[in-house]
Amino acid sequence: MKEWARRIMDEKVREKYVNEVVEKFGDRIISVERNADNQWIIEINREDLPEVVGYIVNHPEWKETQLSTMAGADERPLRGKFSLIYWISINGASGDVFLGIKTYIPEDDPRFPAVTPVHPGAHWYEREVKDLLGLIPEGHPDPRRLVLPDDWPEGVYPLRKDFHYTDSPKREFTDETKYPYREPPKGTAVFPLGPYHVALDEPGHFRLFVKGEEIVDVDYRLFYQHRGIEKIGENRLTYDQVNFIAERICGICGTAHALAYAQAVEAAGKIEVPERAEYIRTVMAEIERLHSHMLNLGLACHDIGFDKGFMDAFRIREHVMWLAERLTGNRKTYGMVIIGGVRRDFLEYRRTMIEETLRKLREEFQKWVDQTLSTRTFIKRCEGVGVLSYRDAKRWSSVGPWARGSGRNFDARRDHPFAAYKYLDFKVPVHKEGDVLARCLVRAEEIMESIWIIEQALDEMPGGDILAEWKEIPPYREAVGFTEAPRGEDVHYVMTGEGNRLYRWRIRASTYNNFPSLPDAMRGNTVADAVLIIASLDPCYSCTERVQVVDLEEKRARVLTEKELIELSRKVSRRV
Amino acid sequence: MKLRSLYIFHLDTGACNGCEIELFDVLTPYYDAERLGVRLAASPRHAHAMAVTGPLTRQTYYAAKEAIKAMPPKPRIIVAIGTCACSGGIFYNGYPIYRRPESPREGQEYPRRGGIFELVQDLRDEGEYVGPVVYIPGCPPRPEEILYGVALALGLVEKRAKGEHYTEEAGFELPEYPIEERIRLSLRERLKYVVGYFDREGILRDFMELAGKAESVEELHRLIEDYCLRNPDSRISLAMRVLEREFLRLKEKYGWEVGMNAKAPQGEVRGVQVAVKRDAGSR
Amino acid sequence: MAVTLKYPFVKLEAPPEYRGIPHIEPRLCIGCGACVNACPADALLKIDDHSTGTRKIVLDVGRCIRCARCDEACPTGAIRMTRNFEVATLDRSDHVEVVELRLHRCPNCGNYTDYTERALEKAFQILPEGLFDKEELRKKAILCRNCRRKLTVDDTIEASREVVG
Amino acid sequence: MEAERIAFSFISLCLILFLPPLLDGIGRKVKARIQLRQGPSILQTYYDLTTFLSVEPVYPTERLAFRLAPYIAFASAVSAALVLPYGRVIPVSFTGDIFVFLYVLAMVSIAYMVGGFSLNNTYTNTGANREMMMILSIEPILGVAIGTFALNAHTLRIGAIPFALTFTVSVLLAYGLLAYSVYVEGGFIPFDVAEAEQEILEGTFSEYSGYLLGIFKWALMIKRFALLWLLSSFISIPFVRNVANGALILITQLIVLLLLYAGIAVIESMNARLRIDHVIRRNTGVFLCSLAVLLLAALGW
Repeated sequence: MKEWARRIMDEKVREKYVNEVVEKFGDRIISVERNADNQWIIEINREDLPEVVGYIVNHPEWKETQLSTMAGADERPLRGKFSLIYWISINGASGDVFLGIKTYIPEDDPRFPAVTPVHPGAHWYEREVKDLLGLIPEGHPDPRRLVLPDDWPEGVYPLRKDFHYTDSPKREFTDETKYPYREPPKGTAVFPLGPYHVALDEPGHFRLFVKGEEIVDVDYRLFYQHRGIEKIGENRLTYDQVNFIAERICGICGTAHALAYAQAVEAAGKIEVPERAEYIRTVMAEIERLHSHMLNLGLACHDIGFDKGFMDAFRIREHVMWLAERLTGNRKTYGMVIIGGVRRDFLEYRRTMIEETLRKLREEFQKWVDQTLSTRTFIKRCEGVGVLSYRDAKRWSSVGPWARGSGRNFDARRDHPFAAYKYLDFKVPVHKEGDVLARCLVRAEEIMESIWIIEQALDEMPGGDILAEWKEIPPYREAVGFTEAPRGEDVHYVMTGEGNRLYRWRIRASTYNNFPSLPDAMRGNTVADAVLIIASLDPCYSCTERVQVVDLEEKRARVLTEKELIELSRKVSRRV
Repeated sequence: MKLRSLYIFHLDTGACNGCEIELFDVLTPYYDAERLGVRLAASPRHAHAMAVTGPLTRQTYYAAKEAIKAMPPKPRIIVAIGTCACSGGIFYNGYPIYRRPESPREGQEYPRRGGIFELVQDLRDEGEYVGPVVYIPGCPPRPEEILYGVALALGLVEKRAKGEHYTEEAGFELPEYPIEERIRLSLRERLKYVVGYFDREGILRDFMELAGKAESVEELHRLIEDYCLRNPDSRISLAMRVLEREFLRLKEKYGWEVGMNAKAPQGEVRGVQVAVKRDAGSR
Repeated sequence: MAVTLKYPFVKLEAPPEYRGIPHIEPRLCIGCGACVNACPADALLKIDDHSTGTRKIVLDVGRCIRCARCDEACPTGAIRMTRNFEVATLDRSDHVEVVELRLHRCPNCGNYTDYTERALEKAFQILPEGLFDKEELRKKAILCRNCRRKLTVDDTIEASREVVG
Repeated sequence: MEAERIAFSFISLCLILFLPPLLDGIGRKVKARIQLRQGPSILQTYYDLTTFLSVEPVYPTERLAFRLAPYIAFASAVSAALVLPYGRVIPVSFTGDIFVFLYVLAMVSIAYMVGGFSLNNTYTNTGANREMMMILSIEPILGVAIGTFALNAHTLRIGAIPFALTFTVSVLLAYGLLAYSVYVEGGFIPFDVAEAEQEILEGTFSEYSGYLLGIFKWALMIKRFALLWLLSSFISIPFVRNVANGALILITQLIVLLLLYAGIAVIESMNARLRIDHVIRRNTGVFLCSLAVLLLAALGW
């Protein structure tokens, strides 16, 4: 293990954090339990939630601490209560700790004080738990529906255990049941984006409130792609099968999700993964980062009409896809990670193939970066556009290149070394400008780092098995699994269950933490940049599950009558 | 109608992004669908065809319906890209997935229902014209598969897929291997942990060939060492040695009277084990 | 220079590692249903008809996510991932492969059991020589569940009678 | 003489109608090659047009303006192209056609705006709005450029200008202005803000379909052709007017046109689209320069 990893994985460093929380809140803490190597669950009363979570997240001395995930569970069959667990991670290379703040909520009074006023990062989590489990966050600023389809009836909560997973109750789809979008601010017009828009890869609806072409505010309705994965994973599928749906949460970060899931189950079931499997997982995760970042850079070019950059990025990327296909059998690195290890080994010839591809890639990608950065129109469109301040990035618990482009210095690979990262050396690129260009640069630099990581991993790859045998996983054990997906940290929370099935599975994709901060980055920009800013977030709606623009001056244009037009055309011709 | 120009609008009904990106890939230099006259349309109004991805979630259902209705009345070709659009995929019976009332959520119907078919059927019931549906399964389909499907819609290639219904008449065989079936199955299972499911078949086949040739344990050991020398891949060598050890262990367990015409080993087994251990430790 | 591949105008082979569509080899399939249990997407079905004594193993390539779990689970190597990927069609029934096998009939009561004749033969192939009383096993294994239970009970009664004398 | 006139007019009409899709096809092919891909057949734009023309459109509105806009655009574009010289023949020529040229050119854009504003759709409205801002900022530059030439050549017949041009400082500068305004007015990247596909779904076009869309697209191609034919005539004719006959001049014009198209394709693929505010700022700057050029021309330099 490398020195840097040893430092942050030190027992004393870890315990310091737990001890401080215990000391601060004293007897208000009901119990503290260490459920995995770097994970502690602290049980408290629901009244103390905002205070405890707020204390840890907003702690002035704990750098880059953030809300990683939050899961609600229907534990009525077990103890007659609902449960909520807020997972907070300590980042910034200051200790590998995950703190789970757990509280129970009685069935007859399903309410809890919202954490959102203290930490806006909890915004989506608390709306989601209201949708899916019927737990009411009191004091939440935006209690609208988030996840469920508009034609879903009120009062039916799909993640409750008494709801059968294939049921799909409906209500009439009328104007009243449509999503209640916010009223546009005074003096603005609405510019809708989506749900079907060419530049948005996936459906989502954005309402941009615009003045002329300037965006004043944004409202959105996402979760068009909510597919009920968690419920299927808890009911229809077995532990091993869940891996395959986990991959399909997202087509680009498949390995990251499968890995996060596998690691969560491994932590809960105390399954030791062979070292070779950890190295192979690392290489696969990095190959995924290569193709994902290149895709994002390519799409950013496409969105501003720079087709040469788009085509070139995809041409270079294709070699990575072919490599992935030969390593895993599928272009999307699907079907590789499984609980206990990996499914295919790297034979010698595959190693050689990776090395050759990387050599070519490094050279060609450097050329691409030089070419793109020397295109003036590209820089003009990216510089100073879509600025997200450090404060906002922290406030919304943003992750990945989106946050690192705003100066947040954290990366799950370094701060919570998983798989084989603890044996490797690498840098975490951080830029402080917070604009689209900064995020592009972070991604470009990460590609170079990824190539270096893969090369190290191939050099140091040990022998041995690639899969651990495991027989049974004890029921009702909780753990989180975390990975650094190309878009940022992915966290999966699992609670094991009986009959070779999960009791509760909570997926938290990186975009889930990034998206709520999008309006902050979009305000003050123009409509033309909206798509580019969304692309620079590298959203993966399917992971998390569009924007209507709203205007003052433009309103005039909208109601322009034919008469006015003729007059206008006369004016034009007179000028000529 | 043979089309020489096909504007495709992309409709995502809740896909994982895998198929979308492959659809984008089809436009890029290596595949370049534009040479077939295919272009991505900016609006459903321009589209002759609709490329659908995703299992059709209820939230996208209404928007997707509007999008198809916004297309010009003809030809309205639907290209279902990916397993999800073809049949709902792995998500087929989740609670937010749209299915027609008559499509069972837990049934055993085949061809499996789900995906864009549900919407197309709804539209046809409403009296809207919807053209042919080209199904391109795959999770995600390779760009070549999408090209093939599009070429099929354009009438440039022949259909190759064909449904099959086999009965007992197809014949039955229980293949005989040089080693006993239960040992073979155990070895096969063990190999999954060493080199994974994909490479194991080839390695096991080679091992069985050697085991069939060997007259004695010593000879088997020699044959395997020979094989490893000839084959420079350290992973395959490791797997062969693991197989040899496992094979001898199982033979010991089940008895030696059948299979290899060899006597019980005298101490070579340990020797082999040591060798294997050393190998496993090194790179 | 242009790098564009000539496909679909020329034939193109997928790489050997590629996981294409699965295919069931009917001569090897024993109808055990291991693949059906392993399949996460329910692309494989096991449909028993006890009135006609047939079992259908149905594979719908249009539902298959190509994870190769079936390939991994199949004891006889009947279901295999192929490198074929040209399966686009206008008719979904082109994606369905059905293997229809006969169910074993209990010689005692004449009812159909829930395993196929082929699975039984395979089971006998796997049985280790000498460890078990094969003949005894053969006698029991070919019976249906009810008859087997009855036989076991009968045997026990008989044995206890012998003991009690 | 009359026979030659009729022959040339006929050829020019064929060129105006059927050459633009080929030029577009060539542009696409060049772009594809720069992107290292095979690209479509150079006849692809014809296939696209014929397919569009054979498809029944959907009418999102009952308004007549919506239905008429493509035809107005088409007619205007063709008329703009007809006042230009083809060899030594100008199909339609009269004094003051210089204003007609600019007017009908603007009519194409106005038809685009009418189409866009006839609907209550944010994308078409934004597209129309952007087109309006574009046309208001670029037409003056084009006007000044052509005006400078006219001042130099002492004629108000646009087709006759290149035959009477003498080279002065202001004329050389006006060439630059003309090239710039033709490029911007043609809506080539980075100035395709009004039809931006990714941002506003091709603006006004987003609601057009079938043959209406076909005609509209065709009209825009003819407009581009007219603009570039103007530039190509101004570049080629002054050099060959004294040494070549009509046919040869026509061929020179064609060759220059092809080169321009290929050159534009190269510039297009090397750039990202600008934002409308960038474009307006740049156009305003160029317009101020153009006034200086006009001043030079007025002083006789």
